[in-house]
Amino acid sequence: MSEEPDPFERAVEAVLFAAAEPLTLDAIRAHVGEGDVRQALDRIAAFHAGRGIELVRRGDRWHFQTAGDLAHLLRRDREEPRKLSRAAIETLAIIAYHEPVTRAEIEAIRGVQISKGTLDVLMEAGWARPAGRRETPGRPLTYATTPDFLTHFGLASRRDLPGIDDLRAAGLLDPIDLALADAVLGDSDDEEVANAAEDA
Amino acid sequence: MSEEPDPFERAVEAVLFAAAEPLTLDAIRAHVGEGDVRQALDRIAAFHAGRGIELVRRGDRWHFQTAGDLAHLLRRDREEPRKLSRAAIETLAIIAYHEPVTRAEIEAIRGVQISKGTLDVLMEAGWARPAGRRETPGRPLTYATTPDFLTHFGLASRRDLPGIDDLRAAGLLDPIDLALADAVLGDSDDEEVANAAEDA
Amino acid sequence: MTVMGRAAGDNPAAIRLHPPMDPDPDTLTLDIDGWEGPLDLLLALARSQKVDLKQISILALVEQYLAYVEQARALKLEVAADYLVMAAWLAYLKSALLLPRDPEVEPSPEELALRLQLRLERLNAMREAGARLLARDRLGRDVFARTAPEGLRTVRKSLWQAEIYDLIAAYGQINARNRPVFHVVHERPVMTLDAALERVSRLLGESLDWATIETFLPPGFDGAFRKSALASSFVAALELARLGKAELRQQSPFAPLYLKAAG
Repeated sequence: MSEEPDPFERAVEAVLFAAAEPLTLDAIRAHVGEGDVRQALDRIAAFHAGRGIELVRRGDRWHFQTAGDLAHLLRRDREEPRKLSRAAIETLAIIAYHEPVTRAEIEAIRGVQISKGTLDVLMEAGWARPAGRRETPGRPLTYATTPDFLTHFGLASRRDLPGIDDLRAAGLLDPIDLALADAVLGDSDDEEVANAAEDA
Repeated sequence: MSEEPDPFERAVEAVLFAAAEPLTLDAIRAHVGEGDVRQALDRIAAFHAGRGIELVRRGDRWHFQTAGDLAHLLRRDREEPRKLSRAAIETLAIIAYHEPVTRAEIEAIRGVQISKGTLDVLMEAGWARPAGRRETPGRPLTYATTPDFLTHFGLASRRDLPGIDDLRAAGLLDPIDLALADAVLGDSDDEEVANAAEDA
Repeated sequence: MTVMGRAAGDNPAAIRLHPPMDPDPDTLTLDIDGWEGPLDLLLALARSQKVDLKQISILALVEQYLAYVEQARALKLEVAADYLVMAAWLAYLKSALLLPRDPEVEPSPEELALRLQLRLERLNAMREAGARLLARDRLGRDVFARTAPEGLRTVRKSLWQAEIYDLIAAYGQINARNRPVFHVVHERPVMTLDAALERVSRLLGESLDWATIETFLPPGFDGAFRKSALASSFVAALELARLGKAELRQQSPFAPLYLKAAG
């Protein structure tokens, strides 16, 4: 700037900038001493007008703030890749194979309860959606997959999901848990009985 | 101001103004998007130059602060924000002027062992940090200053450390052995010149 | 360096003690505690010579230091070991500087003196640098950032990831977990109570003497079946005693249990 800033105006500007809250004329004066504070404020406001910082008046107090139309810049979205939890991926699989399916049905198939967050995550990911209510007592909500689900997993339609026979052929129905259990239990008849009871 | 402010410049100004800490170019860019951030910073700094608020560079980070000559209006209390011991001040100076520097080197310059709390205080203040190990026997840890050190002491970079050029020119930042060798060589300047003449 | 030049002219008696603030002996204790080691004390004494450290008389400095430590000890003040070590070293340096030079001794006393002077220069440089650093316009003391900035926020949005394999493998696992599991309980070798009752009452009739319960068990079995037979036979014996068909006798707990037909 070519013109030399007025010392008093500079002082008012600095005091307002460093203040923890909007200041009254008296509070400003307490810092900068005698001078025409009102006039200084007007000139400061004019200096900053239309820029990224503006001087605003709230009642009888003054303060600097970020220009209102730029508030959106102060918030920034960042996407972070995250892997689905085991509970979420199982729930998604059940929805995909059984849709439309209620929460109670999902729990019956999984054999464990699902937490509220699990379905939320799937809906946030854009892969599951509410799909109307079942006309049974209690009218429970059902869930189904979305077009995004098909896109993400590279499926033309749900019929492209491998069937039970395909899964068996691929060895996906021979889970490690049971194979391991068999190996361990082979030794002792008594234990096998106890474990079978637990499994049931 | 008569001229219309540049929208990108406004955006950079707003982000810097709203930030709770000094920002790097990358951090600014993350909020304002593509554009010549460096140029915008220079223009903003020029716009505010000489006023009550200044845009300053501290290391690779930028922030607004009140002008230094207005300290008397703003100083909230006469107390130092953090009263440092003589040992801490000397240790900080040694780290700043010699970094990266080992504990043993600090002790060699001061002629005493560093008491337990001294480095802790500097690290707690956020001015010093461990800076990797020196690849010499024992692999001693080295210490260096932090970006917050530059910010707190108002240094654009370590080159701005008071008197660092003079100290370097006087050899006062060199190890004593090097200075001793120089002193010895000083005596044999004539010989060197003679040899150089022969070589030529 | 003026080590040798000044040494001859200096009168040791003229060297005065220079505590940093107050020469009053009572405060000397505080002074010696206030030094940050022998080098710090040496630097303060050197500055009292009021010349550039490059021009300092090391010999005079040595005298000053030794006099200072001597006085502290004369006042029966406790002098820390490192100050005494430095005093001994300086006394050696002094004699080496004053005596005719022995060319065999390395490093030379001049080099030692130079080394000391260089150390003092370096400490002094850092002390001054620290003072200048602290005198700068410091953020939060002299210059201020905004006290209440709006702040910048980064909103993290999760980009969920899963592969088709994860999906179908998960479904396979659920299925495997929930497939009906059939269990066949192996037939276990046991002796029923009925069988035991029949056997014990039949054998009781064959003998009139006391006999241990073990003799009533089916011969030739071990392990689980024998245990089962023992348990069943014991219950059968109790039942027969209740019906008045048998008598039981045992000397003490865990002693052999004897049976015979009732009366």
